Amino acid sequence: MSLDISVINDQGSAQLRIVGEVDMYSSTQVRRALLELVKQKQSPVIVDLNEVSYMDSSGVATLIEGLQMCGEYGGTLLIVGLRDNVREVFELTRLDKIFKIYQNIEAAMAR
Amino acid sequence: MSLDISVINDQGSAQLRIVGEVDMYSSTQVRRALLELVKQKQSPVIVDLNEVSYMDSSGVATLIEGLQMCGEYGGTLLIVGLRDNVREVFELTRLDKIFKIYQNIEAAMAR
Amino acid sequence: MINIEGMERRISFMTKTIELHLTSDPPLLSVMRAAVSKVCELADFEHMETSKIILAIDEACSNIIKHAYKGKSGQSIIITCKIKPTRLEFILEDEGEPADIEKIKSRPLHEIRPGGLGVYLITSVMDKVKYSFGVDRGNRLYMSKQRPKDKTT
Amino acid sequence: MINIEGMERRISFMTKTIELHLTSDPPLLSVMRAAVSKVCELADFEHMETSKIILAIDEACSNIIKHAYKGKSGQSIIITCKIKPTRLEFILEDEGEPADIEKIKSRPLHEIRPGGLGVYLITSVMDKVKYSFGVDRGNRLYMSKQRPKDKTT
Ligand SMILES: Nc1ncnc2c1ncn2[C@@H]1O[C@H](COP(=O)(O)OP(=O)(O)O)[C@@H](O)[C@H]1O
Ligand SMILES: Nc1ncnc2c1ncn2[C@@H]1O[C@H](COP(=O)(O)OP(=O)(O)O)[C@@H](O)[C@H]1O
Repeated sequence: MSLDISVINDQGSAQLRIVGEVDMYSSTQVRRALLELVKQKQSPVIVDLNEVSYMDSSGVATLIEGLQMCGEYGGTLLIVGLRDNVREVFELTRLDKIFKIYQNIEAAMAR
Repeated sequence: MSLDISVINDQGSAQLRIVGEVDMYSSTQVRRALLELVKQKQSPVIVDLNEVSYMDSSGVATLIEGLQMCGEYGGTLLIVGLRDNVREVFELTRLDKIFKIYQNIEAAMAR
Repeated sequence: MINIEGMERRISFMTKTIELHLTSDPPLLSVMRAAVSKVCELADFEHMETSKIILAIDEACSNIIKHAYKGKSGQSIIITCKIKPTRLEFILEDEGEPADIEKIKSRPLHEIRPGGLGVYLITSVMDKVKYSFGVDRGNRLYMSKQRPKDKTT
Repeated sequence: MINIEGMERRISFMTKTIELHLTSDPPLLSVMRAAVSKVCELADFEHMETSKIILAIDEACSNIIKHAYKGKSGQSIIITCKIKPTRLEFILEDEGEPADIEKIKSRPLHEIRPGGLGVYLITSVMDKVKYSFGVDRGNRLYMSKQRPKDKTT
């Protein structure tokens, strides 16, 4: 029931790839991984949600926290690969306007 | 929750394609479709289970009934496209020895 | 073999009730989501509407765990789903601390900070949302959603 | 945001109980299967074992509908799932007609005819199966299955 999280570090930037359902239980795992990258002052932090089949407000809260922490050291956090139902959560909460969201990793890298 | 069932008639033989979960509720739909083909004395009747994600003993019972009814007019019933978990039901009940099971439609046609 | 053809009736014509009793343990919410997903399918909701309803019930359960039970595990949460002819209803019951109804509200959307979005999501997704907090009777959250029209005939 | 790290405990170390209350309506079995699937995942069963457990519980519920309730819809079926440290238990309860325990048996496998395989599948899949039929207390079916060893540490 827990998430699979993998991190690829690449010359200062980092990709956080999450696989599974992000809810109040599993979002703590995402939070821990994000805190680690923030501590290393990575930028951009690219959060790949391509394999995330579900996300609730605790997942969104975790990403907002990550975005704010990145901002504190002048870094950026990008989101890629939103599935329709996950995109809906961002749209309902108007956070699609706050986050930089890209179709895929390539588009985020080429921004 | 109901099944999608489609029938392709082709010069006496018939393909019955089932999509969904076959349980005590939905197997009545399979039964109705099989009875129709048996009434037409089709042979072989090829039951395509490629898109069947679940089958319980009521589904298996329906197929046994179909096999026996085909046998009464000298016809044959072939099964194709068993997924691992559906194959397991046939193996547990030793019915993998009773039914003629093929990998796919092509293999069944070329038998 | 018993013939069950006679049992087959359109689910639309009578109320079907399904109850799920969980405890306040976050991993169990995945069981709730799987069950609610199938309930929505039975009620003829399509994929995206089903996702939103799952989200609403998940947010409501998460709030019970976080706020009513203050994170204490092993406490009772009862989720009753009623598939009625024209609408789908959910009733959530818990024995946690009753809340002040005035406090049940999300942050304003423009105030960007982590948290504070659950109640907003619940009320956005569902047609009717009604909280009742009782000292003796436990807490109760009623939610309903109109079923898709073209399918309920 | 409330920190729920403290709530995270290995599901393996304490019993988690999930109850599902259905009625004897065949379409509702799809909700049971979805819920049982997630329960099996939480108990660390892998895909094929999970499929077999779902099959066993589905056969047991189908038998309650067909035999204990003789196909009558709207009657109570309670499914209790207990994730214990070393095993997964299911208890099915109904208020239908008590059966003669001697009659609970499948056809011999070599006698090929439609039907008569459910009890065989239940007993093949589960480690322990115990029926008890009571005139006042209702009927009860206990089933248990050892959890995968390498995961329960
Ligand atoms: N079931 C509940 N019991 C008690 N208080 C609740 C409940 N649900 C929501 N609340 C209150 O409503 C507030 C807003 O909830 P919500 O929008 O979900 O955001 P969050 O849970 O992140 O604070 C909570 O902070 C809490 O005070
Ligand atoms: N829950 C039950 N209540 C009463 N009788 C049952 C129950 N489960 C099984 N039986 C009896 O056991 C027999 C064998 O069941 P099963 O192997 O599932 O095959 P089938 O249901 O196709 O007859 C049934 O015919 C029935 O007489």
